[in-house]
Amino acid sequence: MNLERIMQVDRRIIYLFVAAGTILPIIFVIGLPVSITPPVQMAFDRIENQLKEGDVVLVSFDYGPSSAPENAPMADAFLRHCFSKHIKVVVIALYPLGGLSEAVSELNKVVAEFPDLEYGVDYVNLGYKDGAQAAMRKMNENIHEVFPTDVRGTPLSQIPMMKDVRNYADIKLCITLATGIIGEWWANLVNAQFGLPVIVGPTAVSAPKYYAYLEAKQMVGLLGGLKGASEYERLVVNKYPHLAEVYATPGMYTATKGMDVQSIVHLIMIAFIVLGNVVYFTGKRKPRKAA
Amino acid sequence: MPVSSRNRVFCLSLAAVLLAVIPLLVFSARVDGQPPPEQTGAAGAAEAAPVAESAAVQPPVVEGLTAADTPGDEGGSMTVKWTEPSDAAQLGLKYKVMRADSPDGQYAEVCELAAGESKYMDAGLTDGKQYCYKVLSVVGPSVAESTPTLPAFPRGNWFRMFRLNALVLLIVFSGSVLFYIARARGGKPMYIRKIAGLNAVDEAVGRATEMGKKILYIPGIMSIDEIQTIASLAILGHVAKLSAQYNADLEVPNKDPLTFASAQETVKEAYLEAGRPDLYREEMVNYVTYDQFAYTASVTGKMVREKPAANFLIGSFYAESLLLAETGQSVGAIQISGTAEVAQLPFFVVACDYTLIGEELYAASAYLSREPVLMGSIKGQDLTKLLLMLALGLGVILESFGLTYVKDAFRMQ
Amino acid sequence: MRKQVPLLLTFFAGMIPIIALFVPERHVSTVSTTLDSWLIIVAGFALLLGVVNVIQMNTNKIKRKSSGWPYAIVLLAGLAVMGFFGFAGAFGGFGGIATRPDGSSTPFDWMYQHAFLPLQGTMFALLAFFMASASYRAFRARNVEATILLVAALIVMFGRIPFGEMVTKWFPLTTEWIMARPNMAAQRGIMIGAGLGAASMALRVIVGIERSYLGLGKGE
Amino acid sequence: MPGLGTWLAAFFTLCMLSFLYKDNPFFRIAESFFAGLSLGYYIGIVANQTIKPNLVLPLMNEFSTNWHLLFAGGLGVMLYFRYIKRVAWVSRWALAVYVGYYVGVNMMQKLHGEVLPQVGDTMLSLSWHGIGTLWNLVMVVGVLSVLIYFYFSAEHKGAVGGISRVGIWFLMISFGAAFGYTVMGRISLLIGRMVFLVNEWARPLIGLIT
Repeated sequence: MNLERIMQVDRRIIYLFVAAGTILPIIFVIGLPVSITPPVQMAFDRIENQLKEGDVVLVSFDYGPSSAPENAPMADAFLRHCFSKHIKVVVIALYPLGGLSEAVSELNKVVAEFPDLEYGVDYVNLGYKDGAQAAMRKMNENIHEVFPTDVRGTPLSQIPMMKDVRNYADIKLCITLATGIIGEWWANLVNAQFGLPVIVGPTAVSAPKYYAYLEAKQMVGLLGGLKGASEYERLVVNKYPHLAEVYATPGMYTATKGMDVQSIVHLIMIAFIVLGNVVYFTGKRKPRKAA
Repeated sequence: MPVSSRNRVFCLSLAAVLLAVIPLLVFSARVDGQPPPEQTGAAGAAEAAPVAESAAVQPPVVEGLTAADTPGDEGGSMTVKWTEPSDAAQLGLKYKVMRADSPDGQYAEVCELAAGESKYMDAGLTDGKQYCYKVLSVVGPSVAESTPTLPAFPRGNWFRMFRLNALVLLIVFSGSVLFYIARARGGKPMYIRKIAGLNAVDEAVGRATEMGKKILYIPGIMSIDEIQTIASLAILGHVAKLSAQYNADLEVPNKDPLTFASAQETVKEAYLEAGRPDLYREEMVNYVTYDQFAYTASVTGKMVREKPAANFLIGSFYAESLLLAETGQSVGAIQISGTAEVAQLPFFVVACDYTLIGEELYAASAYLSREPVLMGSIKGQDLTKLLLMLALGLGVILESFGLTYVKDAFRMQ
Repeated sequence: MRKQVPLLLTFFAGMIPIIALFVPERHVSTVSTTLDSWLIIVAGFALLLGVVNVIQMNTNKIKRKSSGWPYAIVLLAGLAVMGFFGFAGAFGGFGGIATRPDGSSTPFDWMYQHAFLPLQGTMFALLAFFMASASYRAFRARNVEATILLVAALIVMFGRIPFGEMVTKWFPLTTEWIMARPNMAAQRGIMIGAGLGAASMALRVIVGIERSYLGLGKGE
Repeated sequence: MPGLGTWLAAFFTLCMLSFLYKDNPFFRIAESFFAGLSLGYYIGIVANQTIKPNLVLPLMNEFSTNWHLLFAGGLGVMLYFRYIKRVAWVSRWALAVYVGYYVGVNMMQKLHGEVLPQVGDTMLSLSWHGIGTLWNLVMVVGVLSVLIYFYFSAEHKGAVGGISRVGIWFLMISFGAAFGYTVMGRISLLIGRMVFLVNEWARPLIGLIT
């Protein structure tokens, strides 16, 4: 009797578990353990050990709002890492459906955490450019021609930090947060043809195909989906104690929280599936005994 | 029904067109006779090597330079090819492709390429005009110049030789389908294996009639440019005919306006054919909205409110597949689904009573109608499938012995 | 005549892209691309068919006061507001349909951001819940096939989260293998079969055997 | 205090989520409004991105080279003949051209773009070179057995039945795995909505109260 009731569990009970498993980890930090994988460690080491104060990094926002839960924490972690090391950041957006709005909101959020930063000296946002592949090729010759002004309409010639940044040769590293094919172009076009080191942060769904580029050394690091992002968060938090405080801010969404949600909801689903099968088999055996 | 002469004309004219094209192609292939240009891009290129420090390095002269009309294009372009020097990558070599009207004319730069490239397609030229090319190899300030190519001119072509395999497949496929259709017309009985989901169609419609509840038919969310939608409309024709015969309550909500227009015609005709045009109502086939999720919200809302006895989810579906199927399941409807969208099949299989998987969806209209002509076309497609399986087996065997003929034939491009 | 003309049109329209695939000659490709550009416009015109039907159905509902008629008013209000700003925006009113140059939202864009996107996003997000309930119900080891389905799903679900990796590194490795081998093989099989099925359907349409989509009755 | 836009978005988000409990007037309001709103949205999009740039502007700016677009408009108008009883049959012409053209496109896309490369890519070497060969065999057997499952001309009995059973197993592995693999992406979407509700709407609101 009881078993039967479990068999026909109201689906709303399952929904309740899923909802709780999503909301609670967003509010309270749990921080389930995550092991650091080599591609993420490579990305971290590249910025930590091979870049120095004053170097310029290009951060390209190649994703839109629909994959923001996965890509945005990566962008935040990279920006925080770079700013903590006083590395200069040039932000661009090549994704047509909302890449720019993501770039603006994430940049504003992170910059507010670093009061010493000055726009145009420590970082700049060049805005969105249509026709990603053509823009990528052209930037090898002259970034100023691809982006004549920044996102606020200021000519690049009047922006202090852009005076020394003419093309890829003046940039030490490119970081792309990508949802579609644009991330691949950074690896198989920009890196392959112009030799600019590239780190890609793709969504989990498209992560597998990037391993080939990583193996072919067309990339110097890879953050696969939320899991990769949460690993990177752990690395920067361990290295920079002041970022640990930032990451503990209530009300801030982080990949660690997102990954907690993923793990917990996956486990809830698995638990229900197992429960269903256990009940199914015990229920199946009983009538036989009765007979 | 008697064999329509018009249809025979269609089949014959199709065959005639195909046959007439072949000699033309073979002829033009001889003239073109060159493999197609590959996409430029350095997907497989090695890691870019650092540019050589010393400027004193003398770049190697590019050899084996040829320029010819780009084969299989609509004209206006030339393809330049050369042999890449073995040390190109180490030297950080760059190529400058130069163009002139005559071998000793004024050469102008067309483009610059990095090491790893040995081919360039020069587009935007004038058909019938003569062009010559040179390639400069550059390392730092030093330049070496190749000998110029012989003059050649671009032109439009009549056949894409590199698609010969597709043409062969088209001919084999159309040939076998049309052959079996003709044979079916001749009265030869055809056998098709049982398809579980389709045997349940009658049962589902009958159940809805008994319960006095609605039948919901969802023809996917794509337009009629998608073949799955056309297959779905064919099945809809059958379901609508049954509904007319049983006087069941059918509703077809639509996301795409052209599919909506088509579905209206289909259902109206089915009621007419069943001899019950009086039962047909305009509201049976209705339009909801063009947004995938707004449509889903409306239809799932309808499901929980009206609790249909049978849901048909047949056609091209995307993320809404599970939203619809799971809601339908929760209201206890008997659910028959069918799609060829590989990514959505798992959700239908999990949440529906029967699922038409991929090819079964297309075979359904033949199976349901039992019309010899349609059954013949299934036979024809089975024959092609058998031939492809044999080719696959042969390809695997040859590949195992290191022979790649068959595999290459399957991807000429 | 009424039956033949549409079937002839289908036949000729269908042959054009097939020939254009093989024949690069400029005139052929021009015919094909021109027809393509026409049909995009036809599809655009078709939307109004839907709009007309929606307005008809819902005004009827309101007139007859059939059950749930107040919701028909809500629906028509949404349509009127968004349709008005959209159509007016297309021809220059209210600063267009995207954001204005100064970064402020046009009415169309504001509605899109604060009503359309949340509604759409939430409906899409309901899938997470539905996947949980569907998997609970369907993943039961009833027979061999269902057991295979269940085991494959469980392995992959463990393989995707850090927890699985901590239990054993075989979870992520097996997941990758399943996705790249048996999963790929099955998907290829489906694609080849469905490709042939679709082509056969297409051929039946082109030669005029399959015509229920035109409401011309089935076969011969 | 959250702004009007945030309130509206939060309201609609909650209305939609309430469907999980059961159908209710709030969901029904949101659902009806969404249906109308989205249709209105596509009126704007189609007018802006199809009719205006592809028909109106070319005809207005360069009529001499674009006059042929009048035919396109004509075909579009033909669709509406269905509302006039006497000439309703003409509306089929537009459908016929539309279906014919795309069916031709799709037919070749399936044969040339899917069948050929998929069969070609499955021609893997089975000469022994380590464990990879075994995996190649899995691939070849999988594709062949699934194709046998789809073979309609023979009953599923004997050898054909046995092989197609293997095909079904492959299908089941694929369906199970694909289901499990998709979970993560769907949860990400849910996270996106919940982060909005919790951080952008509820937190400022609670902050206001306490």
